Amino acid sequence: MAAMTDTKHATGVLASERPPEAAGHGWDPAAIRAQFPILSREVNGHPLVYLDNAASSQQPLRVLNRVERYLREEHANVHRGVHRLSAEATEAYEGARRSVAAHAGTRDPAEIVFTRGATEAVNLVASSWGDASIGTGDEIVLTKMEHHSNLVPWQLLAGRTGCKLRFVDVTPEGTLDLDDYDRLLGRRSRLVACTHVSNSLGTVNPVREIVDRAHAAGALTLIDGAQAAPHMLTDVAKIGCDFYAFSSHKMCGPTGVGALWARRELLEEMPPYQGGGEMISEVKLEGSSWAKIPHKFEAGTPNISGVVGFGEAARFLADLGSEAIASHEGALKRAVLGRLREIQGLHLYGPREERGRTAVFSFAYGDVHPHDLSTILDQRGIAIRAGHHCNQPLMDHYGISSTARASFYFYNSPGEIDVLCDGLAMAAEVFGGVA
Amino acid sequence: MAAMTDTKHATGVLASERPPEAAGHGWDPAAIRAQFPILSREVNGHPLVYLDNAASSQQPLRVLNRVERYLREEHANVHRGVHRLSAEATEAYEGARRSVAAHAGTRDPAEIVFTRGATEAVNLVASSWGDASIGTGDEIVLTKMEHHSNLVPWQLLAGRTGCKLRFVDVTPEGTLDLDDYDRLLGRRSRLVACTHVSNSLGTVNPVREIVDRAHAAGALTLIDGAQAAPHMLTDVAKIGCDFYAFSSHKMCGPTGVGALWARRELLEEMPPYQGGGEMISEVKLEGSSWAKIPHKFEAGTPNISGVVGFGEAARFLADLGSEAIASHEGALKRAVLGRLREIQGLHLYGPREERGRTAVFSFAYGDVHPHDLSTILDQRGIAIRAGHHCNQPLMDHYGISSTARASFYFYNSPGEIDVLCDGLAMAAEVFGGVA
Amino acid sequence: MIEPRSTTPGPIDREIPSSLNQLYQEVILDHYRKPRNKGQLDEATHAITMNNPLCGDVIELMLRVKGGSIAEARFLGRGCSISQASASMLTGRVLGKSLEQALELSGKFTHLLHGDGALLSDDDLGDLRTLAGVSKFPVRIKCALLAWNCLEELGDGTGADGGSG
Amino acid sequence: MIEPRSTTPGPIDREIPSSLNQLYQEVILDHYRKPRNKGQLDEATHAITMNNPLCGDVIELMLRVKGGSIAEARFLGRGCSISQASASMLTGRVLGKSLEQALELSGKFTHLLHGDGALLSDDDLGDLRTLAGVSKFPVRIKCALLAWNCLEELGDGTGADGGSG
Ligand SMILES: Cc1ncc(COP(=O)(O)O)c(C=O)c1O
Ligand SMILES: Cc1ncc(COP(=O)(O)O)c(C=O)c1O
Ligand code: FES
Ligand code: FES
Repeated sequence: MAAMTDTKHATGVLASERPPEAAGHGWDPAAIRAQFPILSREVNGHPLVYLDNAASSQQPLRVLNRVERYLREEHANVHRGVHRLSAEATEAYEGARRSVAAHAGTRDPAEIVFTRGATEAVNLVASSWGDASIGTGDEIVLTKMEHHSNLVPWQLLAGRTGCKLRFVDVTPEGTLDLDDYDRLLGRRSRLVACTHVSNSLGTVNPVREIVDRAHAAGALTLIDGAQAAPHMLTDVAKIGCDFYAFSSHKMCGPTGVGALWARRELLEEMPPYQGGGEMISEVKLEGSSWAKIPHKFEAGTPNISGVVGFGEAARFLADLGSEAIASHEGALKRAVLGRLREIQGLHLYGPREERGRTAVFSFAYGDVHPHDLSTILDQRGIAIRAGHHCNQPLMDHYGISSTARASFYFYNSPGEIDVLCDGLAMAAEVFGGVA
Repeated sequence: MAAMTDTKHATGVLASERPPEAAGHGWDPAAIRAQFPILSREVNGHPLVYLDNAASSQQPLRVLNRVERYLREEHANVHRGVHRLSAEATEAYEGARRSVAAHAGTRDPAEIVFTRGATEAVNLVASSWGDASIGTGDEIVLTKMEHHSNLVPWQLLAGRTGCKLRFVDVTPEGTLDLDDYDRLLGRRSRLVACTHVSNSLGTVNPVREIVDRAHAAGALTLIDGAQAAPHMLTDVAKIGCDFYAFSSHKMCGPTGVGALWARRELLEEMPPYQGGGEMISEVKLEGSSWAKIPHKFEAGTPNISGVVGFGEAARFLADLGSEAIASHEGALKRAVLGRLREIQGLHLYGPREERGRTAVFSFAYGDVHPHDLSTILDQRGIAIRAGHHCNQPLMDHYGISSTARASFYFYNSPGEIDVLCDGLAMAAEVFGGVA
Repeated sequence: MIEPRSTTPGPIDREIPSSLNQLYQEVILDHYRKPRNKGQLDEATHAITMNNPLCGDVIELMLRVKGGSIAEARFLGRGCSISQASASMLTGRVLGKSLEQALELSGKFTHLLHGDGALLSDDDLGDLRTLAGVSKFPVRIKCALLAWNCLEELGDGTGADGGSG
Repeated sequence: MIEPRSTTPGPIDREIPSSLNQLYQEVILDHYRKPRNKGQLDEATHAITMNNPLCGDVIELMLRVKGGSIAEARFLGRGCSISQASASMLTGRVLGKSLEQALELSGKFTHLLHGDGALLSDDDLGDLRTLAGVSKFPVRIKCALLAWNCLEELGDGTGADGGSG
């Protein structure tokens, strides 16, 4: 099976064998697409047009092959093993930590805790830091555009501790109302938890500003970077935050793995999160002591192959280069905005200009329900997402229950914008016109 | 790279293309080994002899290929998606749940919650069920042979709730002292959490008996099946327990995934575990309601490819057949026991007879420190584990700090027993004899 | 650098796939845009609200049962064209039926959606048969069944609150 | 069915690899089995216990510093042959040195373990040079350094408790 697949995607394999070409210098869209085997798949007789990248991205051959090599040649349980495979697996695992640390913008790999994803990273902070530091009367400041993963863990914490949640308002343009933020910040604020980039609107929030004001008020800050890390906007040193959460599967890496970055001193102070193997220093029946960071927070056998792939994905993105990615995605973004504006009956949520947004587009299309639209586009091989995108409070804010969302990544091509627009035209036809 | 690897392991690929032969009827050791690419690797110029299966097993081509196909053809985020890839990914994910449910011995896939591994499964119960049900004065009965993953989460719970932990004693032969168990069980017992198979000693505990006595005392039961599930000893219906935890990576599946099985009524009653996407029904800023089981317990994007591989691993084991596995492993076990008994200076911990044990062998070898032994064996390509095996209290019980552990799986061959014994002889020579 | 706007390689197939034409028939779009019996039923004897886990859309179904048969049926809520059309048609087709008969109809409709072609000639289903095209779109079956799941819950008695909606 | 006992395919290579012979030299095994200066040092001025994260083994190093130089050194704890031999040798080699000089020795030893061959001719290292073979076994370097890490902690002053061990 593996052999067959490889033959089918021969160009992809070739591309993977000359990374320098695909990486950096000249941006070769075809070579980059060829790195992603799934992009040459057909759906309903049409080439797949994958515009659901904000939900999960695809994996390039470099990552697939690195993981495969790990599984075929290096797998054993990590840490504490003396035999060769165990040493190799441990080196692969800890090497990935260094790559992910570099991606996050820290020089200290011990500041990277591997989790199942951004969701678990937030839960880890809510449970370990939150339960130890938060009490009745304390306040946590969130925003109305948070993903459920950066909202529900705090609701659960509020249920356990009696702390209060406050929510920064969102302007009609889909940006944060910073005046409202100032009003909410106060001496009871213990933490500000805010998304870096909105997964529904594409809004890029002014995280440095948000962090500075929080610190001035004496609050710590958690930035949800799930939608920023894929676009290489993550630099914890520049942002100045205290916690930063992100997921591998949205940035060309495997599912089931993500990272929490936190300042070393915080991690060192925080009590452990889950109990089990790997996270201990000494265990007695009566009680235990904990391993050093980051292992204190990584109980049990980790997602070793996932972490190895995550590290490779971080290196892959670094080789492409943040500027090249930004410039290609910027061009896509401009083009999409231009085209969507021309489409009758299409209402775009979030920033209507290029500035301060990513290439994630949530919209309403006349009275065509987003799920009907997605079904129709799927018949043309176009994958968009319909729904609340784990943003129900933001939907409520706009008085809607769902949107259609097309989210682009650097491997998307301008031609795919045409296909999307054509699909929208077809949907209008199916529905006998859109209002 | 993938293509190269395939050429190298050509026999493996062939084997994967005729599963019926490797599966069931005639047990063909060579065909089975050929399914595992890593087993044809060399270490230090010798064929790899992988005897660290209790730490983590290897993955067969069937699993590798299923995951690869998922990643190259089907990947998207699961649940709630309308487009084709999302539907396919969801079907692959939920199909895997059915396979894992069958492996666990339940007909109700909603009773399977996917976790990062056995460790997280135990932590989930300690956190969700434990925090809601346990208070000061309550008692949790554990045993002195628990893996840290089935001990530390309860220590942390005790720290949060003030409950008391009691520990069933271990006999010199490495079995549970059931009289002591009866003494400890009482009206304060709320939960008995016990391993099915000891990861250090190989002891198979009488779980049905343990569960019955616990239920008679009014306590619930959690069985840690991490070392039982790989050998197809898992049948929750027969065991009668309330919770059962196991890991994919010890049963031919990917890392980073495992399962908690629990009775439907319990799962329905239990409050959620982590907060985030997927686990909600409706989210408002002021509070949220939860999805039905099992999704209530699966916050955030799950380890989709890991789960898909886990399901394939369960099907792979089912195709091999529990009887065939038991009979092959039984033969290995007999042979190892016979050989180890002949070796001077070797002291075996745990059951000295075949009955009531698996093919996991912990031993001391004269005054050769286990880590020195592992280094020496590694030079012959033999991977054993040295250490406390996340069983420090059990080590304390025996007055030692570590053992050497050779753990066999169905893909090991009798010839590998010879290589191990030869390696032990060489170690004695290096150390100028063993006392 | 890429061009901000390029043409796709090769001509685009502009024809609407027949599966879509079968799914989004005019009757269905008409029910979607002009739903029948949408609104509050103040004298409801039975009422229940259910949600579609696929999308979070919600439908409330209200019935007035009098003398053993359904005298009035209305619905509220929002959702896609399929769920709205299906609910709208439901409120028409169940009139005059006993709850038992309505559940029988629900069973037939469910089979139709799962591809049982024989039911296409079952007149009891009436215009509901125009929804048969959903069977080609498995993820959307939940949409078509949303209102009917309400009906089944009501039929089981569990959802009846015997009072106003 | 498999036979309970079979022969391996091909003859087994029975020679001890030279890397192993270099690692487990007689001197080392001798220190392992008859460690020097192992025991409690009641009049210790400095003492610290450290643990090897690889294995959980523990070494306690105790020093008596008098007039600026190490008058006595002892250790306790258990571990593999490499850690025990290294600790045993340490307690001999640091005698008469100031803490600073001892730390310098520690630096050299660390470099030796990381493969700096030039140090093989450094007499200051003495019999510690027999541990150079550890450099071929990276995961075991922590074993050889365990007692030395204790020394470094003591030298930094952070681990000194100025009293009894
Ligand atoms: C902004 C944001 N935060 C958090 C998450 C949660 O990430 P994951 O599902 O990978 O845990 C997502 C992705 O769904 C997201 O878009
Ligand atoms: C008996 C036992 N329980 C629990 C675990 C923990 O499993 P995992 O590390 O996969 O979470 C293990 C494996 O190390 C084990 O052997
Ligand atoms: S998409 Fe919500 S009911 Fe159809
Ligand atoms: S193995 Fe423990 S100190 Fe060497």
